[in-house]
Amino acid sequence: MTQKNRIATGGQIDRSTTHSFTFDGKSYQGHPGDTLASALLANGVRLMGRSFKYHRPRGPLTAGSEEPNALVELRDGARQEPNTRATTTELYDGLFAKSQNRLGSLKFDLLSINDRLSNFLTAGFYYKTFMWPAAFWEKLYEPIIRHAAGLGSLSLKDDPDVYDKGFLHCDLLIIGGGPAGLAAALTAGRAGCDVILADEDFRMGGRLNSETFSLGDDSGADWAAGIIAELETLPNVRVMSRTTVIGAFDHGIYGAVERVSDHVHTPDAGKPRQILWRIYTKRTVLAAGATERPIAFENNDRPGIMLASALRTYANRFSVTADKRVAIFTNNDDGHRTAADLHAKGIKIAAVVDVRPDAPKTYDYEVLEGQVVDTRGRLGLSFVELKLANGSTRMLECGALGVSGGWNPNVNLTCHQRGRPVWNEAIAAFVPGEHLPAGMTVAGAAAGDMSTAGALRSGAQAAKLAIDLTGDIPDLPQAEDAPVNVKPFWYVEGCSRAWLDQQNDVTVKDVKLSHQEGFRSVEHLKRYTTLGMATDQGKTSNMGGLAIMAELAGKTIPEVGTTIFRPPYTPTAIGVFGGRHRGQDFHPKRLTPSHLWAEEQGAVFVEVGNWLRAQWFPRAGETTWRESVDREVLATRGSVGVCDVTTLGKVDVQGTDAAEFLNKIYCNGFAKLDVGKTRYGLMLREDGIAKDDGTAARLAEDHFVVTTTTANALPVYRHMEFVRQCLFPDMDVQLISTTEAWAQYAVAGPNSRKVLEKIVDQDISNEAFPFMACANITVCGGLRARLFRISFSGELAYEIAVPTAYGDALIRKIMEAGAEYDITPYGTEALGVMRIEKGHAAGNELNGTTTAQNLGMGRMVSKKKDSIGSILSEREGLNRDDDLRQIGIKPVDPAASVPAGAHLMSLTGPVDAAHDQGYVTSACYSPNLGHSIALGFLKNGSERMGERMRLVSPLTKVETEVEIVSAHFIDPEGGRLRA
Amino acid sequence: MHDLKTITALGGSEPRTDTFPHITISENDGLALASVAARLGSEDECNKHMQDLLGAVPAPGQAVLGEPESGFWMGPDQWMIEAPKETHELLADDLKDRFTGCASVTEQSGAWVCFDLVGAGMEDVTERLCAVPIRKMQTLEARRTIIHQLGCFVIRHTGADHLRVIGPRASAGTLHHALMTAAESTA
Amino acid sequence: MRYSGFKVLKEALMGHKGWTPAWRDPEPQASYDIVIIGGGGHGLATAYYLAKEFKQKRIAVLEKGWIGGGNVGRNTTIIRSNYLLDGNEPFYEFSLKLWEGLEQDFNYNAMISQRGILNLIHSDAQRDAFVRRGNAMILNGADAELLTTAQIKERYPFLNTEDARFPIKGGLAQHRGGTVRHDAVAWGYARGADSRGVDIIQNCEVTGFRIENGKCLGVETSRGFIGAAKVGCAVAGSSGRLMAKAEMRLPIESHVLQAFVSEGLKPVLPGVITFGAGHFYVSQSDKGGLVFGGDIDGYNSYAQRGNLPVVEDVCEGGMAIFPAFGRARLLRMWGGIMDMSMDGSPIIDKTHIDGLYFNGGWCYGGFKATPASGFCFAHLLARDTPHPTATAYRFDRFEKGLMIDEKGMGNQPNLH
Amino acid sequence: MIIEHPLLGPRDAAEFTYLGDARLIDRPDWQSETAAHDFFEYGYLRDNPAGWHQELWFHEAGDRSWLVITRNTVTHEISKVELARDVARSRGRSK
Repeated sequence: MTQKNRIATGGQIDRSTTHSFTFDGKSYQGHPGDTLASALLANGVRLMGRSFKYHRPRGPLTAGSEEPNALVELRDGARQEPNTRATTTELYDGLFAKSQNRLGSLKFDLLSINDRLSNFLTAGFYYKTFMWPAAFWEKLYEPIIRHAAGLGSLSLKDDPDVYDKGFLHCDLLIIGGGPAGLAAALTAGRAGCDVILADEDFRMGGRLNSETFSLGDDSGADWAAGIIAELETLPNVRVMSRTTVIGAFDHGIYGAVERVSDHVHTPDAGKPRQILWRIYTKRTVLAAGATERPIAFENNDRPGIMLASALRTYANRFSVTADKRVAIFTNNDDGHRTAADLHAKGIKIAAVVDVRPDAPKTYDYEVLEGQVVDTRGRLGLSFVELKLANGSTRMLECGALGVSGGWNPNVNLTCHQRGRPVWNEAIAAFVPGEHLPAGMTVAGAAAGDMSTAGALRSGAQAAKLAIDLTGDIPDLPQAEDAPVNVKPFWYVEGCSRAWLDQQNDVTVKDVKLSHQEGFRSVEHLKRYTTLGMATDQGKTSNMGGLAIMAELAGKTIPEVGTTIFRPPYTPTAIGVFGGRHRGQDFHPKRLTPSHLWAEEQGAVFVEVGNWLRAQWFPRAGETTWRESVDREVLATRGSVGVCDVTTLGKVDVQGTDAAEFLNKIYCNGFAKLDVGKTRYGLMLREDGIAKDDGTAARLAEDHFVVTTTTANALPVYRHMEFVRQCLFPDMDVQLISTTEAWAQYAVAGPNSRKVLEKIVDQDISNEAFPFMACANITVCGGLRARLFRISFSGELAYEIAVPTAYGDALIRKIMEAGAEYDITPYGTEALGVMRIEKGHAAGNELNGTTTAQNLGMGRMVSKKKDSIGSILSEREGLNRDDDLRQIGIKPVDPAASVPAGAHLMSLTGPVDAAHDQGYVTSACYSPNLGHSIALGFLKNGSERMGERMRLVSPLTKVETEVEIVSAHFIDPEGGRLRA
Repeated sequence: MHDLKTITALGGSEPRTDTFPHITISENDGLALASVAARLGSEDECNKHMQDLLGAVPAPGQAVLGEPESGFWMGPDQWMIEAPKETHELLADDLKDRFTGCASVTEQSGAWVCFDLVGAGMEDVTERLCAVPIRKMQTLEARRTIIHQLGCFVIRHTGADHLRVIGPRASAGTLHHALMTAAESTA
Repeated sequence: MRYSGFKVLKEALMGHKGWTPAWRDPEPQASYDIVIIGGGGHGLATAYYLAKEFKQKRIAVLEKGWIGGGNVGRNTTIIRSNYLLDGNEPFYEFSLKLWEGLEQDFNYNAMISQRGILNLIHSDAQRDAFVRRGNAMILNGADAELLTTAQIKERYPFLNTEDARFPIKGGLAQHRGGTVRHDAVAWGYARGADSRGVDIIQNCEVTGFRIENGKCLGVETSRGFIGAAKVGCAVAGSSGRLMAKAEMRLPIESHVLQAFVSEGLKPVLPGVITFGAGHFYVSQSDKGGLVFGGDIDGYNSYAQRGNLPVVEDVCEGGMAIFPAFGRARLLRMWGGIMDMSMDGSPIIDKTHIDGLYFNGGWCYGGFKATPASGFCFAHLLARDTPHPTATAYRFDRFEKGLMIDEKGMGNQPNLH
Repeated sequence: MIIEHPLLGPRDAAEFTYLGDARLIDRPDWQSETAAHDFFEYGYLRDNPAGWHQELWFHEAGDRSWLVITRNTVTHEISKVELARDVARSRGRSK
């Protein structure tokens, strides 16, 4: 295997080491410092991909992240990574890549038939056809289009790599490590400023690595390496190569992706593939350089036709030439540099074709005034056809053509907020305009300062300005300071199949058609033709399209509009935005104090928000969850059960105005609640709809403990702080959440008192500690605890709380004390069954659309005081005669189920939305009653007890006759609570 | 005396320690915690007691280390006081006595898990966890911030390479996992 | 000009010389019978139906910039009618039915693709709510199907069901839901309206209303005064600032919603899928890009861009259910301005000013509503009575307490 | 976004939860004769300006202060950040 196009000496590659790699199953060799593209070119491979629509053969156009063509599927197995730019993929030993978007082999792609049909497949053709017959779009046309479209393939295996996120802070962020960025970093770094210097390349230096001219006495690359070495010794400077700043967000926040492991075969154990850094900076110097733009001419997309600067990069940095015979087509002086550099390396320059009459001349090779009008070569360039200024035509044999249409400053990040670039006639390109992201200065070629000396100067000055440096900027080396000499020239007249957007196959013809059909604004052009919508985001194509549209419209380019850029700067792995939040780590887990113990019992857990709660506790021999739940319910109602209820939100409310404060947040009254008593509270939103419910226990005159539902703990706390700080700022009330501070267990059932009497140190007889009592107590001989005699199950019940660290010990103690009563742990399912049996509303009923009236608690809304929501709860629409009311539902046939989500219809009459009477909110099987029961809402429901109705669930194909009953299925008088 | 034994936030009978070359992550199970919030109109009196207790009133974003109690600012007119659990199991009760009438005191010992991150890699690890400007943070700066979606306090302790992370106890496992992965990433 | 496969064939052979502009570029006239403000999907659809279905004449659509440049060209292209409440479901089902015949109706291939939409279920309470919703859909004549996890897994084998923080317990599918090529909707309506005589006037910004004695006489614009017997406003996220010119305060806030697209990929996702325990939904475009989104940024904004936390939040949701997407790359992100209403449902109503009509409050769901919104607004403008499917979309529902609150979040727009 | 907290300095807006227009501080008098209409306007109508907007943010992952932030809804620029409690008092709210 030879690297036939490797230049004998020079370049920033390590020839002492050889890397082997495979592309489309064939083995090749390259060196450290190569990209996949440079290594393939070195091996004489120009054909690397196929275009999107016409499946035209394609090779690299560029040597950087703006690459539209040389996209490959990198790596294999679960790490397969589609659409990877060969031009930025750092070569490593064992690299594996395949070409993509082809049917058959890369050389014989069957879908290249599309190229033959291109006359039918013009811009927007699909909007005009495929409409008949109507059903055929989805059955026939769309599947064909979908399968032909797309580029690379995902493996559809879970991404095996991990991604990190991180946060960095600095005074000055410098984006781009070319001459401007390095001068800026040197200036700010030496001044002691906290600097981050980020560059997307694996080698800092930017164009300095691609050029041959010197900086002072050094080559550009050596100078850059020296500066980097100095910067790396400065503790206040963080040099980040392989780091792309992807977006400029509000107030000096930048997103940056560091590719930690993409240049190795597999990340080291525990190490991320990439890191998403959120960089907070006061000031930014954008030194992102510029991108060369092509010229459109007939068949300008063959492998071997590249940007002139890319040919130079391959030769100077990677020591590679795309072919032994190279031609140049240019409208500016920079194109000639490529010819000179390649010539100096012994590459044959077939000719330099310049559109300008005054092009610089040389004796080293032919310089012709004229244009490239067409090209030849099936899978790679072999000839270019010239039309010279003197009117003659000529065929030129060459395997590579460098094209230079001038340079576009990389203004991308200046546009991420409100900035819109402005036209600069001198360099015939857009430069940064007004409304830059706050704190941003642009330097170097990104600002339109195209010479090396200019970049150094403006970089240093930008840094000086950014950090308010009063002293001098560092001495900068002598460097080339050539002016930009460019004649705007966008496309060769008469060309048609001349590519603007090489990836999306948008040609000059398409832009003309777009204009002809009235799609003339930049946005319409882009959307109609798909120009600039490919993975390169139009970095090399937008300007050409814009220029042609301007010409067609008889306007100047800035009159037609500008192209703006959106984040990310280059396409970015979705995985890195996800960071560690994957799989089980997607959201944090919250474990209850009895979790370890419940695990020991074999509990089945369920997600409730971020909490994991025991759902039921299966016992040996139980084969269905219902068996376990029924047993838990019966045991609790029959003797005693215990359930971890720590997850309910708890808020400590203290202060002399605490009671008055509760009066505001609850619709019912709290001012007169006695110390040592607990009361149910219903909280409304200001719009009069029920927000949450819970209890407030008055532990002292100026101290309440408020509970919320599990789901609403945070929003309710936020709301309470709003009421305290924003509405009643002079109330003496202090709030703090204590949800996790206390392990709290419900002990319920007729024997609950007997169990707790063995644990609680105080008298908890019915007389001493009646229903709704609360107190600070001690347990087990002195541990501080709280006891509340409240009940969700409808049984004699208590909730007992100890500091969380003791929660594990307490549940074990309760189980021990309850052993003689066969105390049964129960989970959320049994809890749910018992609350439905008791008719207590929960999340399914408090669904954000229900009022106190709907819940049958209308009378609780006190009209004698000001409370949140009381006024708007009086609106007519919330107080209609046929309002929904909470009701109970039982099936007429005891064996039938009453599914939640089913709708209530009259026994006879149509079943449709117009005749909908209500719906089932919660349903369960009641082991106490021996049949299914449900809670629901029914129009005017409180007046319809005993009515027979049809319960329909067409979705689950259920229809059952039911009877409307009271929601209180068990102990409606509440005798058990007070026992 | 009662015979109930505590378990640590990570669920062990003893606190857990994980050692890496560049950092040690220790579960600190030895803290008693209580919050103190000044009553409206009694701020001066509360501050005076706070001054007596800690030697200084922690300013916004700051901690004050004292013996045996230390404290940090949680919010306007609100502080968290920490003390060794061994000697101050009843910290909240003690503080209630001290701040009677001028502050609301709430026991917080059970609500939190504490991890001490010590080692040369502390700053690198912290940068992978949360948005605090760790390299610029001064000793005894205390911030509430977000780590893996969890609201946590991070306090830069007196040792140059010591960060204390106080997070919600119920999510101790998640928080610990986040600390461990950040440590592995930066090792 | 009528588009057809034959026409494309003919033009291809004739060098594409015969194509004419898809719509004219007329100068504004001094007055019209009906002026629609806003050349987005809703405004253009309104004009189209006014001309086609309600036989109105002398209609103009005024657009500040270029037609289709607002939310119709910046959304995630999903159509569906999986609503719960009586005020909404018939309207969205009407809309879906209009989508189903739209391409033939306006002779433009908008690539309406009824590939199905699936909402994942992660808890029993969520299942209860989705069953209720699925039933409401069926009772309103729409389609719905409750799928098991196994059925879902069959269609999406790479869905993370093994290591899920929030297990997938099924899903509610609407098979008639799907996607549409969004830009083509604006262009198709524009072309259809234009061919029926509607003047589409681009680069014409409305700077004020001329209101005398409680009656709107027309609009002041950057291209002069344009008189109108009736003025209909359909400017979505710009509703607040437009109606302020008529001294109206609205039950609407403007918020930014971000959307995302990946690089082109060979087909992996057959339909639209919505993660019920995180903020993430995704489909794959015909071109191959994964088109996805999540929650709004959550603060009032007129900037068509968002911030990083939401980008991360959305991608975290994506990685939670599709860990195979980790190596696909996000290509582009953008923002649209959402007219978030106080109950999450829209308004199609007369204002208190005679001759001034309003259409807005679409939140982040306006795209799917485009045909019905246009039809119903045209109905209101032409006949001065609401269309039967849009009777609940009134201004006064908030003062009367007749909110249409699908999510149950109350009067906080950023939670809808 | 970065919010310059009046007590704590610059903080990432990701630590905050947004509520909306700071007019929500101006809760009407429940005993006024026009209370029903006042509460409707308070609860439902918004200026929704394209430009400077005073709005309420809660420092949820921070010190639990409600803040009134003056922010431009077009540029996202923030010109002023105040403790909502101070603003509420200055607008005459008390108990």
